[in-house]
Amino acid sequence: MTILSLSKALNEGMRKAMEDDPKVLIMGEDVGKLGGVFRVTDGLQKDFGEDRVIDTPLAESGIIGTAIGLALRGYRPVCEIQFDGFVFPAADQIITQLAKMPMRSLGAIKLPVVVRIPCGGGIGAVEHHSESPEAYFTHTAGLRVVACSNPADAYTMIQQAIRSDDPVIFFEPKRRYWEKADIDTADTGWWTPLDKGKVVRPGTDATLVAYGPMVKTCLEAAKAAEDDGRSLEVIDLRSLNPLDTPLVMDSVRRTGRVVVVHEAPVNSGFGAELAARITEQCFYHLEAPVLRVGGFSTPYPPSKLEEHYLPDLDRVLDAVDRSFGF
Amino acid sequence: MTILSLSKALNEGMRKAMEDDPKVLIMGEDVGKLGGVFRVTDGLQKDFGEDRVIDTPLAESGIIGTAIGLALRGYRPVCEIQFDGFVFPAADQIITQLAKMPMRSLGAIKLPVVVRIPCGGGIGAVEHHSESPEAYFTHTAGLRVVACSNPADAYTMIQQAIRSDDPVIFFEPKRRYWEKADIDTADTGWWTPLDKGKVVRPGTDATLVAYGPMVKTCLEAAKAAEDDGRSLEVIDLRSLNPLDTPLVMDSVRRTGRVVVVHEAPVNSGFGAELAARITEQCFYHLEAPVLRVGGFSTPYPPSKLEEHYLPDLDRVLDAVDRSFGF
Amino acid sequence: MAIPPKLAPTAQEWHVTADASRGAAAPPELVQLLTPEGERVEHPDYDIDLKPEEVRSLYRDLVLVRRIDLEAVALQRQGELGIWASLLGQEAAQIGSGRALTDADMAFPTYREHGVAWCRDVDPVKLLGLFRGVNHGGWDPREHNFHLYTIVIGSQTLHAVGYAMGVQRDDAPSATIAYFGDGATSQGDVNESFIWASVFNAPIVFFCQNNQWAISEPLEKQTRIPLYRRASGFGFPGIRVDGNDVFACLAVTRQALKNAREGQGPTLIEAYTYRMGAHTTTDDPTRYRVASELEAWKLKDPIERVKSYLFKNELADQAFFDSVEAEAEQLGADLRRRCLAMPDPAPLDIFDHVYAEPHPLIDEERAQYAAYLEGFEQR
Amino acid sequence: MAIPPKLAPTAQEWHVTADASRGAAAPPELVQLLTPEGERVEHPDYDIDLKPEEVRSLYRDLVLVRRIDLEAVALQRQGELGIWASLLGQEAAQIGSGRALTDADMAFPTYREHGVAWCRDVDPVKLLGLFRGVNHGGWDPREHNFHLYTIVIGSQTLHAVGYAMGVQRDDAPSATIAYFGDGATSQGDVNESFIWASVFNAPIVFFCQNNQWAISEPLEKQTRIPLYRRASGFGFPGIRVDGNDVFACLAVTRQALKNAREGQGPTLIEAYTYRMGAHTTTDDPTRYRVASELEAWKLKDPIERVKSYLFKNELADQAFFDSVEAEAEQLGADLRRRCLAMPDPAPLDIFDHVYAEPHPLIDEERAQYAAYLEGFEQR
Ligand SMILES: Cc1ncc(C[n+]2csc(CCOP(=O)(O)OP(=O)(O)O)c2C)c(N)n1
Ligand SMILES: Cc1ncc(C[n+]2csc(CCOP(=O)(O)OP(=O)(O)O)c2C)c(N)n1
Ligand SMILES: [Mg+2]
Ligand SMILES: [Mg+2]
Repeated sequence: MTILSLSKALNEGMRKAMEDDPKVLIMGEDVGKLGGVFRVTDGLQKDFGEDRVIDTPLAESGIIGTAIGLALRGYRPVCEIQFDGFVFPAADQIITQLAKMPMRSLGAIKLPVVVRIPCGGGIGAVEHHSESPEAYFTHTAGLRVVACSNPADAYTMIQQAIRSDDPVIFFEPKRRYWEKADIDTADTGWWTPLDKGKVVRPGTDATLVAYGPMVKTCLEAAKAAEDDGRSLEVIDLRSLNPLDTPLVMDSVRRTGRVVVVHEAPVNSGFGAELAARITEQCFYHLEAPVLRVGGFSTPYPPSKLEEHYLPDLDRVLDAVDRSFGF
Repeated sequence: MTILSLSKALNEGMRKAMEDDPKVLIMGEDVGKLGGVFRVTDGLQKDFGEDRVIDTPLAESGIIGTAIGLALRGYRPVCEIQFDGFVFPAADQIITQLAKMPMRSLGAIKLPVVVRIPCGGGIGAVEHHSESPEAYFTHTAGLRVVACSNPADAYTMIQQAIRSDDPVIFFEPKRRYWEKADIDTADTGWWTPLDKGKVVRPGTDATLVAYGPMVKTCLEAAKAAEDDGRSLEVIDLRSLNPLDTPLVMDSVRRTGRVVVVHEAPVNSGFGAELAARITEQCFYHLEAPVLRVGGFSTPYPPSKLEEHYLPDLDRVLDAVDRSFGF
Repeated sequence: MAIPPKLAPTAQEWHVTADASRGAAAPPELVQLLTPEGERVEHPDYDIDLKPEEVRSLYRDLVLVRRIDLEAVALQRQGELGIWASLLGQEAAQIGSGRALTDADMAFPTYREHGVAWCRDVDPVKLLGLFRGVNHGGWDPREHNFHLYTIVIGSQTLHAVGYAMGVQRDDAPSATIAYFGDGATSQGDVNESFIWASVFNAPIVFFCQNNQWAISEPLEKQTRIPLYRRASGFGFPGIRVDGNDVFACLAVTRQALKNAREGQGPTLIEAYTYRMGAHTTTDDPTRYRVASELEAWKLKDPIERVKSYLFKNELADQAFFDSVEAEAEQLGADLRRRCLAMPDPAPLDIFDHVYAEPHPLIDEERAQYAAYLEGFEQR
Repeated sequence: MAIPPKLAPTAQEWHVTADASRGAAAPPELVQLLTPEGERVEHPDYDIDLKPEEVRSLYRDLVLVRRIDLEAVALQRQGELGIWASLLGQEAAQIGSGRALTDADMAFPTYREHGVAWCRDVDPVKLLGLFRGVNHGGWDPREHNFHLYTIVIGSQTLHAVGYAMGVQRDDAPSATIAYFGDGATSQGDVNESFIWASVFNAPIVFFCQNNQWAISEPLEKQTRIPLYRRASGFGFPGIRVDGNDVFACLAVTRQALKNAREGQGPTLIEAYTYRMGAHTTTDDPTRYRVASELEAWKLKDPIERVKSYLFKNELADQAFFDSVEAEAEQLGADLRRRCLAMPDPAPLDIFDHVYAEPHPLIDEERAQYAAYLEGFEQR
């Protein structure tokens, strides 16, 4: 067992993937000597060289576009987008090319490209550094979209993402980068496939559904609720596309109440899909509508206000209360 | 009264706006002499000159980026994106700049920019020419998102969009461009504000919620259902952000059953937001879950298959049946 | 360095028309080896030694791809294709550059490179799939080292550079060529691809067919200087070639590919040509361009000049021309027949190949839709 | 035109290092009017006639903006700012270009143009809002003809060109200047802005502060030729100026702005300078650059050379320098005090200014959140 932070777990996972397969490349802005602004690629260029850990020109469309070309040549590029808010210059390459080229080719082409995106707020950053753009990608057919929430998953999921023959948008909860856990890197949890979620805390009265940074928040909320005598089940989705529908529906059928939590704006956010799908499949099991807790329908605010924008324990529990109030 | 096609109604609406306000500009690829590939800007350059109807270099980010600059200088640019699938190179300028700059400036800046997007399928086109990207924009706070469905609305809504001090993403249902209606251009329907929807066919048994090209499909479905003795109410949302919540909820409370219809993939589509919101607000009025009819979780297929991908009367009625089956 | 003095235009005059050479006169910097009249000319830096059978073979290519194109236009008119992007006028640019490629080289086309596809042995009927609406891309790019058609303007140039970076990493002796149009040069992606190529010294050739128009927009809407000069801003060579001269296109592309393979990095080739037809079959060029321009360019036809050359130098006789003509007719008829015989895709194909690995939502939707369709059949 | 012969590197050698001049030696094409030693030098194309009080005023600007910057760095260290992007080393580039602007000219900055902001009379405390997290942009751009800071690299260059196109349409006698870094030149947007500017002959100056680094990436990761040459690929003049020489920056920018105003279209100015500090306060440059580079650039300090010049030519005495120093101290202390006094925004401010016109969903969320907060207070 080794104690690893989430960022170090990703680093070790990538290192393992690079050792296992010489076709795996890392590319992005400042991923080389600097090791990325969050040090997630720290030391990899030193050990694998400049041909496998590529500091690119400063242009996100170029990063994804050339990664597609490298994948066409048989490589498995892992691209880093420096911050969530800077993925948009690459939107065209991701949405019209990366997602659609395999189908365009009738399966002749596989694009094993991973797009790593540090995401979410809570670190006191300036504008464009705290976004949660997952819904733009869950709506884009052809992509897999996953989010890790803890070091152990980070270590395994990044390797699974790299091994996947599909393009994977890989969200990393940046405010959890420094959280540590004791990991058995020999026993890497491959038994949970990349597209499966996990019940991270069992409960009976209501279900909290979350992913990425909000999993911890939900676990805290569930703990607090326990003192009030409420048993909350917490699901870490891990995969947003595809969704682990059986896991979610099974929980909802047991509890009858659901609160979905994410940082992105609620309006047209991924929580809408969850709420709609849960309601379609569990209509008669629901004691209350699926409630959503998330960002407001505003741009991410200046950091002095982010604690108000970001769902926290209280807002989650408030929603649970409202659910019970139905 | 004049008989106008939807595309001509837009053309006349823009002409009116340009006459009313010398700051209104048209810009885009091929909007000048050609009048746009759908002729929506036909004749405008001839009458208003090359300084007001600007054929731009071939780059969508450039179109939106320079439109923002022109708006900062006091102009009101109306940008044409040639086809729905080509809006993505402009995603960054729309999402990080156009949508957020007014708030960034604490209100000092207004960006009255209209982004016209011919959208949707059904015209037998090749890849990237039949997309319905509305959900990418409804999730982007700071934008207004509207969709017209008929010539009269097209004529009025484009003028309202141009007059709005907020950025407006304006969807035009390309397969309805050639449909005609008798319009009273003197009586322009300003009494329905841009952000209000309309009940376009009253009914009592279930509500069909649609916008843009699917409004006509829903009206046809409602007509067909009448023969089966079912009275379907049809709502044309017109505005997706903001949503005319009172109108929708009032209908749902009366009918208790809802089918939401759009061309975009159901997964994480705008219908998810509608379903989630309706369920939150009308939980006890719903006899069945809100059902969604839309595109599959795949890229838009080759045109020989588009009739299967696009919701049609039968698929809408199938969903209505399923709703009654609950 | 001084800013070059320039007459200040008045505020009304800032619509710059920089390249007034679009008409008949050839611009000065053009590499040409065969005049429109079919005369061989020398060029100090480029020359090519073609055996008679090679010239005949190029001629045959030119005629056959024009025939394929004509047939596709006709098929579209008759409703058998939804749309078609004609290469008429651009045959020499495509055959010249396409024949410069070795088997190991990789090509990234736009949607108009039917001539290059021909050189890459892609069965012409496979080109029709996209335009007939039966698929989005009907061949296996790996089989032909010819990527799928790309519709989103310019995006393939980045794929090409990435591919070339892979070739570098493989230490393979091959080059990559990226095709794009004059309009495409305005896209951010194309300029980013120049930057990547130059910074990584990638083994790539950028082949820009400047056919003078991006749908209705003339070249002046994209640039105020000749396009080949764009490369100088990025630190690699740019060169303008007579795009209607198949010899010159072959020679210049061959050299650029060789340089790329030998580690000398990227080259931008601007093939100066003309789109003789409409942008696509749905376009109406009479709305935006004058007939005289077309007339001037007709005199520069890429096929006629090779024919003249073969004739004048007695490298081919009438029997040869007739046989090529007959072959073209045969090819056209064959293409038509096989187009009509193309099977329509099945409804459930919609769900195929979206992902390489299993995806439960796709499976669910496929099953639901299959059940739905069955329900209909049972009614 | 021949492809320039070049030694073919082996496959391992394609990591090109083109611009090895980043160290001490000044590259040849540089416009310089004041040497690092404070000697005035002549330049055939650029000269400037500055009165003593103008030079003293520039000196004062340089010192004061450095002081503002130092104070902000200190405030960040003490937790009063979340982050700060220091302009250390780039004072001359910013003051030189900023002082070249007339009131009617419009400037579009990145996030580092504190010196330009100073020239545009933006109260320094307003610069801190973004970095302290109390707002995203604290001044009214129209009041100062100085746009808000832009963080998304390069996107402001298109806004600037659009603005300049508006100026053209207004027939107004003013120019627009767009600031960006060396890294930004790789973004599609910046290259598109060059295209727009050139095609529309827009009255704009592109002012690139090449401070040699984009966070940890040296210039070679963005280009293999000097950046000012990029402009030639787009058909407008590019010029490299000593970015640590405030006289030269002033002269060159003034001329470029004048040309723009007079209808001669865009100019790219590359101000060759150096980022003396970290990228931002969260960065650790020791991870990626060597100390000797910094030492070499210290000798080119933009303030020292003006001081030497003033001294040597007896244009200022110690009392003057002392008074500027005192003023700087005062400014620093004042900035600190006013930073600490900045009011925190109120929670419900989140909902303000998202739309210019009423928006029911925003109103609903505001009301709900207000009620939620009230519920807490009542507990
Ligand atoms: C990103 C994008 N924007 C717009 C279009 C629509 N469009 C298709 S072809 C074309 C013109 C392309 O001109 P050019 O690059 O010169 O190529 P040509 O068609 O002349 O071969 C345009 C604007 C597109 N396909 N992709
Ligand atoms: C689109 C985008 N991608 C990435 C970033 C992260 N980032 C911030 S500054 C920077 C480097 C910028 O370098 P340069 O343009 O040289 O300006 P400098 O910071 O040196 O002044 C990067 C990569 C960003 N802000 N925007
Ligand atoms: Mg063209
Ligand atoms: Mg820099």
